[in-house]
Amino acid sequence: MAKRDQICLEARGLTKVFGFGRNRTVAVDHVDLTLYEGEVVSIVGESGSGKTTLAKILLGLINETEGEVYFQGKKRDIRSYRRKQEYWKNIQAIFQDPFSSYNIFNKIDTVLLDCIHMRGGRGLPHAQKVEMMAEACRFVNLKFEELTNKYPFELSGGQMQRLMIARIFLLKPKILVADEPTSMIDACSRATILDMLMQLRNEIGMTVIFITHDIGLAYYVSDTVYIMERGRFVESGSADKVILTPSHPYTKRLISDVPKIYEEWDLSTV
Amino acid sequence: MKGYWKYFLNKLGWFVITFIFAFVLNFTLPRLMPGDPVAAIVSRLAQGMSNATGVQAIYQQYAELFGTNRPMHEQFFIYVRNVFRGDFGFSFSQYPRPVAEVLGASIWWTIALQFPAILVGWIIGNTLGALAAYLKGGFDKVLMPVSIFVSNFPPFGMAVILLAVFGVTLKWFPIAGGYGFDLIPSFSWNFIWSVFVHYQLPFWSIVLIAIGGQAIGMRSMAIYELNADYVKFSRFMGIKDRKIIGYVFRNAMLPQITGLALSIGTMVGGALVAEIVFSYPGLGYTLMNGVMGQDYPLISAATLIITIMVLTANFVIEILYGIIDPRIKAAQSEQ
Amino acid sequence: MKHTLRQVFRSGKFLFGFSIFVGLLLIVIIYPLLVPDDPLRIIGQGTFFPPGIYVNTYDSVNAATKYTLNLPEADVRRIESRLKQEDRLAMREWLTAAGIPESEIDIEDTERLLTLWNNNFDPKKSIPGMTNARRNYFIRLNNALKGLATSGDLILASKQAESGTLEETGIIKDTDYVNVSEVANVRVLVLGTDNFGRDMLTELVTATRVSLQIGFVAGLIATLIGLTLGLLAGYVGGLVDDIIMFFTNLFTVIPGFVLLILISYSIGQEQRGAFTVATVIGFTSWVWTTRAVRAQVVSLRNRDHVNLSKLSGHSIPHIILHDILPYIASYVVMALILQISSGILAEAGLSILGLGPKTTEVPTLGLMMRWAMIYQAHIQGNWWAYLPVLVTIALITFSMNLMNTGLDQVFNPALRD
Amino acid sequence: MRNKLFFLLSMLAVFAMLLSACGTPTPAAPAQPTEAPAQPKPTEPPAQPAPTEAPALKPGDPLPRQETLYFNGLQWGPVVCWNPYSSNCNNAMALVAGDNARVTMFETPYLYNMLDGKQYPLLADGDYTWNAARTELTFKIKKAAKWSDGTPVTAEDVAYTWATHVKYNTGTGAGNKDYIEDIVALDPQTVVIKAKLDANGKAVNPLIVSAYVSSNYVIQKAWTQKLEQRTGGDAAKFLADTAEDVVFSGPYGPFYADETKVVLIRNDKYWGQDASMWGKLPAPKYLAHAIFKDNAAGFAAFKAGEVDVSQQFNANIQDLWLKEGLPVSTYLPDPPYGIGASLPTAFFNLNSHGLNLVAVRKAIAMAVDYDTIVANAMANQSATFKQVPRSLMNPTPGEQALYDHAAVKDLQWAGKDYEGAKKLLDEAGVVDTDGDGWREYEGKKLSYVATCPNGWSDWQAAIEIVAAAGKEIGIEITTNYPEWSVYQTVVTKSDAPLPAGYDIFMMWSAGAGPTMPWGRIRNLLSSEWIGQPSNWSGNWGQYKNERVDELIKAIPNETDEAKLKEMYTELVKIYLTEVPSFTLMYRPQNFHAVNESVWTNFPHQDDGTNPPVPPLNLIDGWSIAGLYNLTLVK
Amino acid sequence: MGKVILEVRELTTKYVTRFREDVYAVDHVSLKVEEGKSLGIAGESGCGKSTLALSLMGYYFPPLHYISGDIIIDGRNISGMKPDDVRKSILGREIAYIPQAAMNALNPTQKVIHFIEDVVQAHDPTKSKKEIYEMARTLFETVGLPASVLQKYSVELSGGMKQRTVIAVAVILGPKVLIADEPSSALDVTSQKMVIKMLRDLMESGFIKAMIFITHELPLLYNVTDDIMVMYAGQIVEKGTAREAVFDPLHPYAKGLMGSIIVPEEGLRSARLTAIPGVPPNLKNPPPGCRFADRCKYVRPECRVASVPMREVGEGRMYRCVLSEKELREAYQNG
Repeated sequence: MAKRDQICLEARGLTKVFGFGRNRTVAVDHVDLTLYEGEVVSIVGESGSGKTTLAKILLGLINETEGEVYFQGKKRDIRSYRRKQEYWKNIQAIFQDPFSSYNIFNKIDTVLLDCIHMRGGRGLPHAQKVEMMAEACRFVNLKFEELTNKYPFELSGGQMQRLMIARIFLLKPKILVADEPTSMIDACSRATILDMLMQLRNEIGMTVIFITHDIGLAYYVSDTVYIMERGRFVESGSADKVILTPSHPYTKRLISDVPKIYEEWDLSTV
Repeated sequence: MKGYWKYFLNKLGWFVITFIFAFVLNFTLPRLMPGDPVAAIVSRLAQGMSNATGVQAIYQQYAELFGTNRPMHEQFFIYVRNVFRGDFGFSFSQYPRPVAEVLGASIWWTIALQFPAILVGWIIGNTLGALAAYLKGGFDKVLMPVSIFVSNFPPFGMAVILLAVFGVTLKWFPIAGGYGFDLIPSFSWNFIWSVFVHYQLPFWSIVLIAIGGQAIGMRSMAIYELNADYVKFSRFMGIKDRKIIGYVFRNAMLPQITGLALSIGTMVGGALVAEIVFSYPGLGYTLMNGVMGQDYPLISAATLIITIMVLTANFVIEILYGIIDPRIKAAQSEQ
Repeated sequence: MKHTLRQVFRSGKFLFGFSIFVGLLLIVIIYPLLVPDDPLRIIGQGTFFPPGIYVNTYDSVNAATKYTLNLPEADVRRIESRLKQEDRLAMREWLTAAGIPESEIDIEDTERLLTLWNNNFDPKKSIPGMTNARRNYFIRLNNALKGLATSGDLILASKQAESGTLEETGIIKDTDYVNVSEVANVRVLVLGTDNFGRDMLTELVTATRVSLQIGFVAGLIATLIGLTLGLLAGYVGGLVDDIIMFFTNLFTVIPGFVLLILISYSIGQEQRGAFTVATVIGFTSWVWTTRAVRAQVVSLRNRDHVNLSKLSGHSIPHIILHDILPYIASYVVMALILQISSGILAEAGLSILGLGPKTTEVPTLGLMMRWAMIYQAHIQGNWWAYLPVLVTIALITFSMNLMNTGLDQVFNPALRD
Repeated sequence: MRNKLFFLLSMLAVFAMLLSACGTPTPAAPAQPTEAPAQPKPTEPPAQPAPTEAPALKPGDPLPRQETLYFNGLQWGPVVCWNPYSSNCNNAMALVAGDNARVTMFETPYLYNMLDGKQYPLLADGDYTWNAARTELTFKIKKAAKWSDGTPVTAEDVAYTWATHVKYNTGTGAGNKDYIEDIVALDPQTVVIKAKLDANGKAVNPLIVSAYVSSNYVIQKAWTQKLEQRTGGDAAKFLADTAEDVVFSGPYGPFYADETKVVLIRNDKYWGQDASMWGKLPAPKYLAHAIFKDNAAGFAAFKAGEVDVSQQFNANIQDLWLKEGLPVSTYLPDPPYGIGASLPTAFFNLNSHGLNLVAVRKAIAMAVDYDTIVANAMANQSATFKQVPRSLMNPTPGEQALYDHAAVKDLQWAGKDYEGAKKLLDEAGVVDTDGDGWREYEGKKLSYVATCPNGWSDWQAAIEIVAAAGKEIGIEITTNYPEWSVYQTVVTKSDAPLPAGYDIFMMWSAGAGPTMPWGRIRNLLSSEWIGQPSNWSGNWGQYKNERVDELIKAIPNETDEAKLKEMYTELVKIYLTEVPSFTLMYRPQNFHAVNESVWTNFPHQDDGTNPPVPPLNLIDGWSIAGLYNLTLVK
Repeated sequence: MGKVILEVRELTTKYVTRFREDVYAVDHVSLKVEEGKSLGIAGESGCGKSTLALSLMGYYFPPLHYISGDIIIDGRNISGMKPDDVRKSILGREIAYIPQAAMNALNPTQKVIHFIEDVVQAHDPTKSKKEIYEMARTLFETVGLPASVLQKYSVELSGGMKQRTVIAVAVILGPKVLIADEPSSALDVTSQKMVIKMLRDLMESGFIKAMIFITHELPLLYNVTDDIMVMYAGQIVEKGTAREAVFDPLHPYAKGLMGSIIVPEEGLRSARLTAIPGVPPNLKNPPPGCRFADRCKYVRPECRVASVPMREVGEGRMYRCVLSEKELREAYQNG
């Protein structure tokens, strides 16, 4: 799947420090990251490892303390809010909690409408907008007619997360940061979400950064896996290599501590 | 513990900065009021005087004495220097009494009236609120609206009603002054009893209003705590309800302690009215008189005392609260 | 939104508070339509007329129809109202002191007592040990008793313009009655009059309106400032946050009411219209709203829907307006309600201290309270001059706090029972 | 630790509740078993039992109710000092020098009696005498007069007091040095006051000179020197000294003072027991004044019998006896209950547009509903203008007799005369030309602001009624109440025109005193105040009339009563015609109500005293005679 | 077959929402746990598994209400007992509960040892503090927790430590049955493993006789428990040994659930995860027939008519479907 030819996003020495003085905590510590176009990359780490912070830096939602990000070969410049808005045409996200991802005061279709507007479709006739939204909904197996005039809380978590994918379908960004998109979803809906994500990736050829604590999930979806511990990447490589033949002790421990069903889960290693 | 010390010093530093700002404000604000305080003093001297130059001379004399003829910043530095020496200057309106003496005479009355009243109001209010949260039903349905209603009487309203009912109509309590009209202060039972009896109406007028607010706050906190996981766990471990209620109330009451600090902050404002209605000697009334008489040194010193009281109360309670509540202590130490 | 509103109106507390509040509002709106009097018009010459129905004496004497009612108890009542038991005892006291043997005095026999009194009472006679107050009492009593014994008719007379002599124009018998509905001038003073001789009820209604307006203005200003600063501090963060929070903390330490007194005094009474007072109150009470809003915004700022909104290309004002404000709207509404009620209380407190709005432009609840207290209504038992005012204040703030508690329970699920 | 805290808190709560539960009514002050002293008539010889040393008050003992006379309404803040040279002591029980000087501690040579307008000797022995040219006033000091330290009061003390006042430029010194050249002691008993002379060799103002003897204290020379020594000649220190050690000659001395009360105790060795003065001691052993925060609290205490003599404005005082049957009485049994002795006055700013017209001024004054002012603002504690027609005089009989009533009858308006006022305006051509309901003068709408200090409730109520009158006659009058500090600064600056917002404004007028009514008339009408940077005297509206100035100058030197009456009548005529200001109400010198539950025989109308004792709280001027008449209620 | 420690028959409970709506979250649930065995309960969020855990305690307080059914612990039916008796003699002694968010299960203002004292004394007031301390220390050391934990407040403990402390406290009285409701879901994998180890040790050492373990994490369940029940919409839909339930589920819902397991093991990358469309029914008014009917690929008309009973296939193996085992297997084969 991975084309591995064109570098899409590159991070060099990315560092994020919160607080100062004695309160100083280094959330992301000199991280280097290279993303190729069309690739699915997982960043795996436990809570507090800094993976979400890293994702937000890549998204430009928080500013890095140090280091550079190169987007499509050029150094990213998002110092003004206007430039950020430009940047966000290329990079998008799906967040962990579908319930808090929506503005509960807005009707569902505004989310999609915003996307059309962002892609320069503000002046399009209404019918065309509706058709675009309906198409996006069809892609994620939702019926647009049933969604219009509904508020987010009238939907299930799975539906909401699917709608998030529909949003990406409309935006067609170069990069998608998926921050634990299935961790709040019931197991039976998880597959649907993942399938749709992968299908979308294939269709628009975007790069996906998958942030997760679930090493199994990372294995399932990604081409490349980065293991993150306390703000640093401790191991990276192709999914098979990292998961099946881990070399770093942390990775090893992480994999051995996850319950399995085919192999023996060794409790004695605690 | 180290983190805690850091927190302590940090807080202390913050309070010091706030204090300095408040000090400047306390100095400046009263002096921004229009009107000429010296003219008011001279007016007292000059009534009935028919000699104009004499009045002018007296005016100059006082303006020089109080330094009101100097520019504001000069006055400020003189003030700061004097305050560092513990000298708050002369009160304009009660010249030649020094401000320290004027305040010294009134502040204890305020403290003696307010602290117990706030404390008792806090305790009764919290007890009632806790009971309302626990017993629910009729008690809650009756008590809550009643306490909301009572606490919504303006402070002076409560004072006036108590005065009219228990003082004027029923004559149970004296209605004016800090002690018997026929007594000379002394350390005797007669005097203490008299102070105590005179204390009742102003005291309860403050307590009654405090109760409502505290009860409402406590009830919310207690309901919130009653839904906490440890309550469920304790129940399933077979611990008696009464004991669990104990946990809940203690935990709910701890955040209420911050309310205490707040009450102290509003103490003087609230006291003012009670002091006036009951002719109770106190800081609020002194301050009010200072404002009316444009007594800058008195206003500055009184507001300074109030600021110090509020700051200290906030500081002490924040520190104390940290010590008695492990949750807060942990949070404070982490900062 | 509709859903929330429905929930809000399902809360008993909110509904109760809301009903009281709407009731007050309706009275404030409807009463002036029914009684369009100037609330500040002085109608009574004298202070604190008690509540009641005031029948014009002139008109009742000259009423077109007179009715004769022979009520047996009328005489007894008449005498009773002018010669009470304590008066009889006092008469005995005076008579005894004047040397009349006690055996001769029968205080139950009105006629004999009066005769005895009229024959013996001499205002100039000094009785040892009698205070001036007591002496005055006996003189008043003596005057009151005049004509009581001779229950004849009263003659109405008018002065002739030229000669100045009196001419009889009518007779009033002690059995004459008039029907109140036929008297030309009858005024019902439900709450009597105040110290200025104004109709308390009319004044109270207007005062309630003005106080509510003051509360609203003060609340709105405080909430607006609090909201703006809170949003700025919370959303922008960094240095802006530090500065705003520093001032917020500073103004927490300097008690608002003290500040309010200083500022109100500085402004001076000539500048203190109701609106100015409201503004001053608003400008000194934004602190808590700022804190609350900031706390909310800080927790919202990093919410995913805000991030998503950014990613959707929305501008910062748009985000604040659409993604932050609606979320804190319920808090802001609650803060507003509290600010309004505390604004009303603050106005009242200021007015009591003589720092309220100009006395004569409009009545406010605080000003009514102030004048009642200056004229010592609470000590003289003129309850109508202060109690209705207090109850009105309490009702307003009570209703608002009830609404607030109701809202709180709807928006804070943990508090629901 | 925590448990202990909670325990402590709950104990406190329980304690407080317990205490409140047994917070039963205060036991009434225990009746004193002491024998009430016999109550001598003022004319009777001293029947006072020989002053035995009363047992000292033990700590915690209440002041014996039957030996204490309680006041209110005089002292509104804590006593600051006892220094008779200072004007800042805020010591209303001991230190109020003036026309009706307070003579509890410090004494004046003479006592002024506002009821008959005469000065009666106190420290002085017999009446004072003028020399033929009326340039020197001589009086003698009583031989019996003694200071509290036992030394005699001498003429030297009087002379030194004056010298000190001048030296330290005190209020007394500054106020009198334009009229008094010097005070000298001829011998230990004889004092001569030398008047300042004008160019013609006549006294500048003999009236003020003769007022000096009843308005200013005599202070001990020895003590004054001690004070000078202590303060080293520094005027500020001299005047700021608290003078705890002061020597006095009066019947009372300091006993106790704090934030809530001030108590004086009788000096049982008071020289006035001498037959040459009172022949006995005043009845109360203690004079106590509780310091209340406002009228309401003071009134409540008065009502409860905790105050015997009330000098505060108590609205509806009659309810106390009519409705509540309390043993309360006033000087007069019926409204106005007291003797009016000052004329709170509304001044016109003669520079305001239209107010330079007499017609406008008079029309406004005529339209005002004075009956409502009297009934509402003063709660009927003022004579109405029907009872006492307006003039420049107090309602006291002495002053009323000074002008020819019949001659000015047509000028005295009674108020609420809307038609008359409108007619006056119409005739003057001040009419509503543009049909907006308001009258115009020279094309400009008549619109005025009426003002008085904020918080002065009776004045505010009166100003309201003035404003209401304007509406009736087509002149717009709005009201405005600045804070006192602003008001006084503005009004007293007579060297500049009054700023906008002060068109009609209220100020006081002088009360009763030995220079009255001349002094009052001077204050109201004299142009000499115009141009003063700090004018506390009067004529704030800046009225100027040469004839008036002439008359004011002439009166002090006029001794012929018929001529005086003529001159006063002329002044009243001018005043009522030109209306530079107008009286809104009569106000007593002191509000005087007494609660007779402990003491009685207070002065009241027709109480048989001769000379009559005025209703001035029994401590001012001649009213102190009342203290010797008090008896206990049985 | 071992001795049955816990037997539940047709247990039905409901909880009442604050809008006074009844939610039948546990609907005629029956189960048995033998000595030394552990039973896992799996299901989606909202299927009633947590309510079941609470219902099993036999001690009900609002909003949970008991309707019918029996709970028999070691031969003793506790559903008819008075609540106070249950509290005294059952809770903590016979059956213990570890709440879902164990992080907050400890009173934040109480040291661990004081809570243990309260727990022990609630059942045996005669025990002295010293005895209790000894008892607790021994237990803590046995389960591998430092005794110093006893003197700490919960805020001073890490998440994993807190969780293990809660478990230790829960078993302090040596209950026969332990009900663990998602005890590890908020922990990182390592802490999770420690918690699981601790539970396993407690079982193996016989300290507790039986355990019910509730979680939505199937791989975990598979590794912890002997038997697994799958719950759907308040009902049990499948029961079998852990291996059967995971690798050979019969009920279509269980089949779907098991098809969605993700583990970092070889072959996963090429596996195709199953997905079940739709959402579970609203338990306020559940459908009359099979509750899974709306989401089931193999739904037939009869499914919607009446409630579907459990079918028993082999020892302890049950499922709830109108289709026979054979029909189901055929259907699965055909996809």
